[in-house]
Amino acid sequence: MIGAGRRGGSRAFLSAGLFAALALTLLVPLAVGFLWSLVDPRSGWFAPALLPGGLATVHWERALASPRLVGGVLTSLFISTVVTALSAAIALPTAYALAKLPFRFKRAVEMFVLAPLIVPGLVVGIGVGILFFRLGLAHSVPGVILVQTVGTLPLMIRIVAAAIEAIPDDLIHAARTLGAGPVRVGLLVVAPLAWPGYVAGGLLSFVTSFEEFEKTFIVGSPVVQTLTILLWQNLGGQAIVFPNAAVVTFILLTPVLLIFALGSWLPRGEGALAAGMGKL
Amino acid sequence: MRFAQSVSAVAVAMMLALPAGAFEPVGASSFNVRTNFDPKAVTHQTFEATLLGPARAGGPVVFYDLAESFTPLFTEIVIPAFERATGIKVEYRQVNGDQTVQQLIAAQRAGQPLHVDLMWYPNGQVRLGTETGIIANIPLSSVLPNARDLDPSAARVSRGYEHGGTVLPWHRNLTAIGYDTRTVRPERAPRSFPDLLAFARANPGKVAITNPARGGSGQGFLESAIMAMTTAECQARLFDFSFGPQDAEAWAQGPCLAPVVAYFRELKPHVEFTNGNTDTLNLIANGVAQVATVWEDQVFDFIGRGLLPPTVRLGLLSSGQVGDGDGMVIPAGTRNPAGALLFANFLMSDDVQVRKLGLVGSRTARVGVNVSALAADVAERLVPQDQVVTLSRKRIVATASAEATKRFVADVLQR
Amino acid sequence: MRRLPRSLAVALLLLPGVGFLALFFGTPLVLALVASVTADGPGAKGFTLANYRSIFTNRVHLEGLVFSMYLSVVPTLIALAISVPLAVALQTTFPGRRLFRTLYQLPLAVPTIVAAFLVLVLLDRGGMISRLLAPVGLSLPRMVRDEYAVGVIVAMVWKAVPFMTLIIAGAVASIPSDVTAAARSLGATRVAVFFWIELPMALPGITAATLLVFVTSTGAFAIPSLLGPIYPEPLSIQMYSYAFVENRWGIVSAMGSILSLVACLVLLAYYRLTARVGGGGR
Amino acid sequence: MADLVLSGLSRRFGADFAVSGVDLAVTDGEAVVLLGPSGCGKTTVMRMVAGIVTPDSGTVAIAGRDVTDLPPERRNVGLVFQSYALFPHMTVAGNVGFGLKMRGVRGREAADRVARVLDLVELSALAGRHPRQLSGGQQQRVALARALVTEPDILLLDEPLSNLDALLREQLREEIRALQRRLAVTMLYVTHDQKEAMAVADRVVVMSDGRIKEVGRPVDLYRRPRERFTAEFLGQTNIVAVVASAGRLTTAWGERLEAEAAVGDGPALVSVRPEDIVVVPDPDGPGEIRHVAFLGAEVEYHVALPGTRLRVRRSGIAAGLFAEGTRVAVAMPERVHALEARP
Repeated sequence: MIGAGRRGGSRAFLSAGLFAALALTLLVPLAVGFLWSLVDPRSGWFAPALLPGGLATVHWERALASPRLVGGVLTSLFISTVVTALSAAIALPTAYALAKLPFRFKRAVEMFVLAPLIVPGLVVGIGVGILFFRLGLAHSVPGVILVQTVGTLPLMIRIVAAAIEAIPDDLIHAARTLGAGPVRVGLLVVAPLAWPGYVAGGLLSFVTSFEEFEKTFIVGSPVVQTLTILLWQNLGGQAIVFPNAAVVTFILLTPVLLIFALGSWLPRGEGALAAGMGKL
Repeated sequence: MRFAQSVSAVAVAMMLALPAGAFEPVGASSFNVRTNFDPKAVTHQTFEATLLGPARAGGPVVFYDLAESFTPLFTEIVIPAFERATGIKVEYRQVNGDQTVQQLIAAQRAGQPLHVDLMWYPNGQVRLGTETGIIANIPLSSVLPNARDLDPSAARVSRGYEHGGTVLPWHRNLTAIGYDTRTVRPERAPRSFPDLLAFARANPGKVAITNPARGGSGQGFLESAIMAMTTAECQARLFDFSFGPQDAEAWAQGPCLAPVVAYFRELKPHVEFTNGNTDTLNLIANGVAQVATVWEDQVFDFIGRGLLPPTVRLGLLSSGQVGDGDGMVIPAGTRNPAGALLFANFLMSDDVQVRKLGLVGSRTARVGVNVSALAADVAERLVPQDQVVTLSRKRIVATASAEATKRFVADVLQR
Repeated sequence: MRRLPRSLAVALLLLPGVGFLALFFGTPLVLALVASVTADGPGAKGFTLANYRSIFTNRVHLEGLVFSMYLSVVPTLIALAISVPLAVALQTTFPGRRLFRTLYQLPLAVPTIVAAFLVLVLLDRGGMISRLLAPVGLSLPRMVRDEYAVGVIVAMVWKAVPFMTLIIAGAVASIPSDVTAAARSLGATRVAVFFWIELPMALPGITAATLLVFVTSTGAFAIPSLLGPIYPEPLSIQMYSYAFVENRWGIVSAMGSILSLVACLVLLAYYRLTARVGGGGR
Repeated sequence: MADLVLSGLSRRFGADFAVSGVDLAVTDGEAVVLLGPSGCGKTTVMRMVAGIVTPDSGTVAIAGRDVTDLPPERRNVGLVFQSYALFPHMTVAGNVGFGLKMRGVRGREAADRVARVLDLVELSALAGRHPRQLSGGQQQRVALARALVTEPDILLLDEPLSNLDALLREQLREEIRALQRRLAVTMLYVTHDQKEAMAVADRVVVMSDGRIKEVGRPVDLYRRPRERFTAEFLGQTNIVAVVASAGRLTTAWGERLEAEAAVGDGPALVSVRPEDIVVVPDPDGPGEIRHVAFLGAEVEYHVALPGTRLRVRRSGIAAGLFAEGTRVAVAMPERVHALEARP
């Protein structure tokens, strides 16, 4: 609302500057990446050429025909969906207790819930890897789901707890006086009112799971092959192959973009996210 | 494919042949794999007849591939052909070799073996794999009919470690010097270590060396330097499989490597060390590196896929350069050893061995395979045959190589 | 139905979340801690501090630790310097604001490996930017595999800025508009409001975002592995090669414990800082 | 100290006018209250004076200087909010000293001025506290001190008392009035509470639907409103339909009244305050008490008359408390005020 003059003016400059920065840091890199996915292997793309010698869709065709890649997409989507749902289900009671009930050692519980975000993923992955061998969970989709949930559950608990904190106690008390037991209050009052938290936490969990690399790599690879694992194989693990990496990159970005489009249509998610992560 | 015919040919032969040369466990009194066939009954003659039935009963063969560039060869050519010929499914997975070895060890310790039947196995880890018992003690080199004409230097030794044939040398490769003829005429390409230093001084930043800690083309380069610069006394045990980690550490920290360290220190300010084999190749493609340490098969493959300019050529330094190749092993936890044996044998067939050279530049360890029929434009992507004959060397023991790499990191990179 | 005792009710509510984390996070961490003080190598058994000692005596390890810290601190500070003004700018209305607010978050969902890939394609010697600059006679300094790890920092900042901005923008948005208006009416310019009002009031959010980015950077593996200098190698990469090439899990666990310890220290510093800033009352 | 002139101020939010064509002149040292129901645009007017909202058209002039395009920090106004808007991360002294710091006043001088103004609002003892350690009334005093310390040309108060309880509200409004008189600062004060408006204002500006309805001294607006809206918004009143004929007004039940000012012949409306009407029990009277509400110091009766219903207030119960159903005679004041509007 604050403006140094009649409305308009400097805001156009701000807008132009921000979008220019966005184009330079996001659009240009992605465009160059996309060009790499279209390089014709017969002519290549070598310095000092500014554009590939020829364009071809052969990398895309090969990728889309590859059962490994299609399998990777399905595996990734499945794991991320289950991880998100699992986190959401586990988070509700704990988030409620943290948000609404006084108890001793609350600070300690809060810090413990935070800890998986603080300890580097590589360390968690290696530790969990050792454990999962003993439990027979290594190299299995359930194992990957569990280890990824270690990373997403803290996010979900914190964000949902912040959303529940914002629910007036009176509403919960009113529901109790109207005859709802604790479980029904949770399902019929708290969960629906905490939905902005679920939206934000769900989006963040899904995306975190979808792009997770270190823990999945250590616990699941090579049997469980998510998209990021496949990407690593084309980029770093054994070889850096730009065209293949570019194709996998854009296949990976497609669902992510869909999720984002969805997220931007769901209001208030951002506020809930900030409330959850804004103070640790 | 010729394979289908060979199956029936062998079947006919089997009826006539007598059992000969039964197969025995390596380095132990019993096999460390569970088999649903009698190993004693498997000979070159009875091979397929004995194994086809148990292999088909054993379910799909799970195959781990550690190389990025071989994926199309496996998934589009070799595996479909094998499946057509035998009716046995192969589940293909691309893996990180070193990581998988650790997983096999961990799985073995936990008593929950990882399900993998045949694995392309990193040759630097053969000692560890043998000592921890994750490699099946089946002498593949002598069991497989198609391995009967292996180069003796490759059949039982991998990077100086004598494994007794448990590792099948299905792939041979050379570390080499690559140069881009757009900027370096072939006669000006460095042919010796002093040449290379002079070239780097004259063209700062134009030589790319793979960090020996991050890629075999760099580690091979380091080994070649050791072979070229150290005394005979220092090299005495470099092909001795009993050269353990402690021995290697003492050797690497001792005076032997001083000239090598001195050479690399001189080289260091003028060259760019890279983060891996393909990182180096991308620097050539970017027009930055004119001369670089490379693997022969990767250069061959990258040119074929339009990832390197076709102007890149290969050569070996006059003091010799080392080469080797990761081999196939059957992990001890296999659930279908019969299928694994059949697939491994198929990989060693003439046809597969020839095609992999033409497709991905992977040489063969079989002396009886005729590879002279390569087209000229394909052959020029490889190291010239005369240099292969005179200048290729075996790699030194992996323990020595690893310790030399540590010395390199501490005394060359760290300063 | 009788009412549950309050403490039992709390315990039951906490059980799913805390129990899950205790089982799949706490236990592995304890296992790693035990492994870090257990002797390595075939047949070796028993308690040892050799793993920790080697981190602080072996120069390759020590410089790796220092480099890990460098790769945590520098990207975090740079991302902070970009995110805070950006978060404030996002509070004003401007044409296309809604679109911008969706798009700028995109790197949040892009895997770190992709960030590394894009930097490699653009900023490596002979990469896209070099090729664009070459005709006008300009050349880019070495930004990939360079000793200051510029490429690593660029990739990490690229990834961190949206995350930080999102959290900080939320914190800034929760400052009542009356408060900033009051400051303006008292003579504070737009810039003064930023430094005196918005920055301190959004501090809990800012420090939280800083902390999370710091920790993510500490454990980063893929980006420095692809873009970093060949020496020193951050502990994350050394951990990887000790684990998967050399089979020395003791030192891997010790390095992991050290990194976790650093993260915990930073967390404690965070609590001290926010307690002081927010202090003075209940 | 300065005068304030608003001319033709308009501002839309979306498609709706929040403020439309507001003209107002406030003289130096005057206390003017903007009064109106919520959503009438009074706060928007104040925010345009402060520079927080930019007008679409029109100008704001302070001390003869056009400030329409100046940012808030260059207008030298003091602003007090309903929400207090104290800086939570600063102490009381820090809050009060903020404006001085922004003006480059530091050190001793700043400290002295902060101390003086804290003394003025009687908060010297709490200078080191943080806002959240203070009560609502104390917080609002800090906000007032913060707005006054820079000696603003105009003091702007936006519903400053609405978050306080009734007792505190009355007390603080007296303090604000006294301070404004003492410092002779020009004041623009926004409220929806008519009592507060009349207690604080030299002049009251009644607003509705983004426009100014009527401006005047509190007593004039109360006694002699031109508009029915003003009459009804400023306290309770009875709007009675009458018929005017040659200056005489006749009610529906036949009572004859005299108009204060000339009224054209025909139907008209008059505003009669409940406290100006007298009822006495009379079995033959035209009215009947339908409802009685005992309010302590006063009693309110709802009296049904032919064609209308009157609200009547009597102070005390000396004359007795009439029961519901009592028939009464009604005495209107002799002279009544006719509204401009006609039925």
